[in-house]
Amino acid sequence: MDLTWQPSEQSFRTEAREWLAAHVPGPMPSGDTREGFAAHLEWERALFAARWSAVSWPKRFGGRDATLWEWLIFEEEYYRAGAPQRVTQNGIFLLAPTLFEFGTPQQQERLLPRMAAAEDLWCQGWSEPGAGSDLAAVRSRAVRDEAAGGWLLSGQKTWTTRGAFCTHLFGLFRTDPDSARHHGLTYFLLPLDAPGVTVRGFERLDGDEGFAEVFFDRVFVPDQDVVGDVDQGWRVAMATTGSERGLTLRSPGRFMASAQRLVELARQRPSDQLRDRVVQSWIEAQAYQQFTLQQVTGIVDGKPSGPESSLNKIFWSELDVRLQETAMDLLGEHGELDSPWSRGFQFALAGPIYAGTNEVQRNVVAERLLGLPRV
Amino acid sequence: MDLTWQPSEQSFRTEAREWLAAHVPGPMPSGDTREGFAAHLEWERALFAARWSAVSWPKRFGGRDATLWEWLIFEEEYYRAGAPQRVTQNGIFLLAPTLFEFGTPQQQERLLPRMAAAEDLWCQGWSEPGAGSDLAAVRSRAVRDEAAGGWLLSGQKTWTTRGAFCTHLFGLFRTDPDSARHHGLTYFLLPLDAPGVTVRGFERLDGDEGFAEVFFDRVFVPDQDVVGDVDQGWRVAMATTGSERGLTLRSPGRFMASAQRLVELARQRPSDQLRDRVVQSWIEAQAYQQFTLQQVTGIVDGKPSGPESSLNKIFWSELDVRLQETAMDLLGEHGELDSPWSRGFQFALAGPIYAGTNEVQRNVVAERLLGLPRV
Amino acid sequence: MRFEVGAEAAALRDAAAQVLAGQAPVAVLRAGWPGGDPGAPAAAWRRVADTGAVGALVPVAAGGLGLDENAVVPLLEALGYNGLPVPAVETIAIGAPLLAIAGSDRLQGVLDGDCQVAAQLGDSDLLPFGQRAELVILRQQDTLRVYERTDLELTPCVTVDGSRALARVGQLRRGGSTLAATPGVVASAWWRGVLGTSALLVGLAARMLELTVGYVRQREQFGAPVGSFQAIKHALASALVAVEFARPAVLAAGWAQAARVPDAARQTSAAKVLASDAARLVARTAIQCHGAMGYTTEYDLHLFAKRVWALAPSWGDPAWHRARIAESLGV
Amino acid sequence: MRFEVGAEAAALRDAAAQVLAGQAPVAVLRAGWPGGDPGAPAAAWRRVADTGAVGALVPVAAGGLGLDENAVVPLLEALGYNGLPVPAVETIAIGAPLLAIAGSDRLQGVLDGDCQVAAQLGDSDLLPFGQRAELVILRQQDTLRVYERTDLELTPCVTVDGSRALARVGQLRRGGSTLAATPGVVASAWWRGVLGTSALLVGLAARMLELTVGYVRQREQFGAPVGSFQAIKHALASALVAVEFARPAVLAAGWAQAARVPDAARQTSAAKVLASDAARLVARTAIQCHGAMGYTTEYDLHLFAKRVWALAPSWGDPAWHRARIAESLGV
Repeated sequence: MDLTWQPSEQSFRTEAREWLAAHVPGPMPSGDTREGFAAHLEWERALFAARWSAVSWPKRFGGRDATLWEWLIFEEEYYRAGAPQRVTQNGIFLLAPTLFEFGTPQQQERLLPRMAAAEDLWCQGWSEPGAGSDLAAVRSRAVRDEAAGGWLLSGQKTWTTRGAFCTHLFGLFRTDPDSARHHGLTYFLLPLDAPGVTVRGFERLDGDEGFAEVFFDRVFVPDQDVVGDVDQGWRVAMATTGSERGLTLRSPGRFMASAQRLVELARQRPSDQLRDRVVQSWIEAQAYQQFTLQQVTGIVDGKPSGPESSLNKIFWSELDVRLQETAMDLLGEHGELDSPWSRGFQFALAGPIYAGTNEVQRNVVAERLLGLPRV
Repeated sequence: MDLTWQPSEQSFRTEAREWLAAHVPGPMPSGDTREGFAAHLEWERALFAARWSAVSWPKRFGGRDATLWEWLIFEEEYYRAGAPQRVTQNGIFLLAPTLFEFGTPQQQERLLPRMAAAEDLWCQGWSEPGAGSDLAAVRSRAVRDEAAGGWLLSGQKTWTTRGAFCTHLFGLFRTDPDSARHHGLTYFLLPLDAPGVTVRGFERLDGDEGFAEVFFDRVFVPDQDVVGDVDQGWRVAMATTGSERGLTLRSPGRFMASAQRLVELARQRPSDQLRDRVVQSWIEAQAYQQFTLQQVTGIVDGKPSGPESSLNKIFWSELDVRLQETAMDLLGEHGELDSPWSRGFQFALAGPIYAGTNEVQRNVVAERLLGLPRV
Repeated sequence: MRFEVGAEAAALRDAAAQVLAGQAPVAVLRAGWPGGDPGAPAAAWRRVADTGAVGALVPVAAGGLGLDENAVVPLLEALGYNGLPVPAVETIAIGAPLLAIAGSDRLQGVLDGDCQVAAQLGDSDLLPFGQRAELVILRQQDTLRVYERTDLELTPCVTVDGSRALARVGQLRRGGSTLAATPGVVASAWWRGVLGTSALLVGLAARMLELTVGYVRQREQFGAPVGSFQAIKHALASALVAVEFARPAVLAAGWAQAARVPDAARQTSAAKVLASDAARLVARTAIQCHGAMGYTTEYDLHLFAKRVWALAPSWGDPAWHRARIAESLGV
Repeated sequence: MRFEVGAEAAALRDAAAQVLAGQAPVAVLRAGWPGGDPGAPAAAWRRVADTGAVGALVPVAAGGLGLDENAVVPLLEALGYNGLPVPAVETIAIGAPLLAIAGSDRLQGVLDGDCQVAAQLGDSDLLPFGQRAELVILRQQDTLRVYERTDLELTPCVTVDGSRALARVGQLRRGGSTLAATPGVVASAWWRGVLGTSALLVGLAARMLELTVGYVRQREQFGAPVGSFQAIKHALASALVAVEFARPAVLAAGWAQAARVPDAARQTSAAKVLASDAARLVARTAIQCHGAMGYTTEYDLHLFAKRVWALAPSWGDPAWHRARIAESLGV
């Protein structure tokens, strides 16, 4: 056990903290609204200019070659500074890990720098109507166009976060018409302005137009925009849902910062009855940090984090709900006013649903970590 | 809505309260231990002598023809007075309702007065090894002995509460060897000193020898001790499990008295941090009372209480656990000492298990009250 | 002893529920949100008033039905179930009976449903429906005063439930007249507000549960209806338990108020705790069981969940009511 | 930054675990109950001592292993997992290191496992293992004193966990000698006790979870393994989450104590809260998942559950530790 940071890590932290202190903008509208998205894009470009947009990437793609530890430190500082949400996160945190693992060098060169620079803005096309958590229930299809050297995509995706504002989409389509479930799927990339694509935004619980439905009518995608092998899309996609569920999407810094803000709220609005719940949220945020440090030590040692990432997902999403509920209770009657807290509360309720519902995650934990029988 | 009691009910309450105040004995060992059982039998006989042992039964069987309302009042007074547990409860509250519904007049005349007088002490033979909540998984069998006019019972029952101290057993045996699950079962009554019966007591969590295994080796039971029709035992038994799960086993008086004792404990050991949980237990005990009053109004009007009794079971058993846990937390380090509270806590943990686990009860609620699909 | 909704109360509830089902579909609820036509819920409220519901607590001689709190609870549960964005508790349980006692000439408009009443009887400066209600009742120390809305300084607020028409009440107040100055009358108005809000919460919980049961029965995932998974079954069973045990507590509190029993306030506090907690549990469960569908504003669930989040902390949040009960129990 | 049990600590833990698995099967745990042979757990403890475990915190020069709290946490987790009824925390984390500092001639017997140490450093008059341990450490104001058991007035108590050998300490105390009088030393002894108890709780939780998983995999109900029902799966998944997030918190608190970081006490409080709550959750879940089987004393589960119910409120219950954290956070 050695829970101290190296001098190099400490200076990385100092650099990040100082840059953020100097550059983090004031409150801006939510990045999941049309006006807010533009403001967030400006912020993303400022991040990129200072090489903070994707710290763990190689320098040649716009990153800093940061270690996993440094990435954790950056996230801690980012949330501590109250910096804006990352509207680029679906690209940087979900698609990019897939490209690093399955993409061709050409795809990496072509796509990653533009992604880091927030020039291409990626959304994911996972869920389809009638199939939310059941990612394998893909009915959207891709038909081979041998002459043109590509595929024609048709069908519909939904629950596409920020789909109305993004420029590109990655997703699974059924390339083998006789296949079922997770067989015969292929992982495609496409621009949303391609002929045949229609995007329709709709509102989330918190009133932001943060979701979209995307319709595909014989949209041509050339072979160079297939990731991994044809019909192997499920295996390719699982790499990103793993990282979505686990470490990369929800680093501890976020919850430590939320817990700290909750503590500050409780100091302003002291409540004998709610004190223990405030403390509990603080305890849980620390526990999530310690769990993560243990997990990252394993990853650094080359132990892959498989179904264990379901433990992360369950813990952070439910900790977040309890934390935000406590904040709402501290606010009492004023909780119904639109505020960062009331928005945070509503946003937290999505945590146990997206990226695999917590019901599915608990199945995974029970079956794959505890070895309980599937049937 | 009229939540006042009639003058006749008020005088019934006064009579019960005065009698109990004069007769309730001091602390005695648990009725689920061998020595305690004897002391409890004395109390049962005192109750019977004053016609309080089965107030809702007809007078000719030893009761008072009390209404369901009066029965609720009696229970309230009984628990408020801190009177002993009822070691006769499996007979009076589980078997008797079945006999009233399915028993012949001869069976009623023969069995009920001795039951009210605590001369015959009944235990139930429901669960079998390898099948706890799954009451239909009966493997114990009864083979026809036409010549002798009866049946020969073989097999094993377990988790028989107070089986080591009782004199008689009621239970289900498979009379149709080709049947499965809840078909082909018959409801039998037998004395535990019948040739071929072996009883072995074993310890519960709280250290009392409150459970028994009962072994049957070609035990003869005459036709007169079959309740209801042959092969119809499931239907007959469900009548008593309904009353076990529902109203009769756990009247609100018990929880109102527990909540009151918890309030007294909290006054002695004030805790800012536990106060809300004490209050919550009190609130829930009141809610259980009000729910029951609403339910009894329906029953009095002839609306049968079917799957609704699963709501009772879930609520009282979980309320009881929360209440007892709160008491243990109030006691802190002293909670580990043997005391009525620490025994009550351990006993409460059985609540969500026996009489149909709360998992089974929630299935019933979901499928039969909410109409969710079975498969 | 009879624990059941009486015949008159049931008739009133059923009449109101029937009108609401016909006149206030979800489109009318949505019209109460910013950008919608507030005339739509106002029109539906007039149809509710046609049943006599607004005058439930007003003496027959004053043009009301002359009923008591036993009738108000089921009525407000039906209004909660429907979700019509109007100050139903404030108008029915507080405004109408107090205007009747005061012999106000505004009573008739209230009974006819032409005039809605907003009220803030606590210490907050937030006034639900303050952007819309024609009359406003405010507490000043131990007195209740009634104002024309136009005589107050009211600043609209953006809220999670956009149909609450919430306003912040400024210090400047013109006109107004005293509506109640007897401590007992002021206190019982508060407790009727708590009671009525509890009834709304039970109705909202029942509605969300019904929506969710309908959804999970037809929605398929992994080749089976979502409602056939045990995790969903158990979550919804727990939600039903919460609702079924909150409802009698609210009815009993209504009876206790009507019968003026000594612990009516304590019973009402218990009812508010149970109803608030049940409704919040159901909201949370409903959203989870709907998956991503529960997380959109195109689907109706959010209309009811957001109302719950507004009402549960109002009229004394569960912590406040628990603290009152603790005090009365001496713990 | 490396968050993992170091090689020496892992070796000690594994050695102790191996000895315990061989020398302290459940029959030895049962022997610690009234009517059993207390010599059996005592003999097993001597075999544990053979690994050097008792001297984990004792300097090499004094005959110990010269390790720190980073090694004590995994060791005590293994002891908790095994369930041997001995004052392991008191002897390893408090008695041995303090006797070493004091240069006591009783140290060797303690290191050899011949002499167990009971301790009460809080305000309670209850002394776990006071019926059996040869030495007793008691706090008097800001001083720790050590007594021969026979010099104290000790009244045996009946407890839920019958193997706790609990005694009530009377006022009459003969002999004894001062073991520590520096506030910092006394305080750090207390916090090591809290830490060690947290580690025991994590081990107990892991054991109960393992027992339960084994049971539900083979036990059938309604024609299928109990462990195939989603309600059981989800309950056990939640139990695993609780254990897996408590364990790193306890390890981190051990590191914080060893590294003497300023908020070591607060981290230890957090660890105790998480470990206590996790262990109680697992106990409850384990009993429920076992059905009636979990409710008997013939089956082993109760041995571990009852230990949890004794340890969770000891060394500061979760409420006490939360209150300390609240104070330090200024809420």
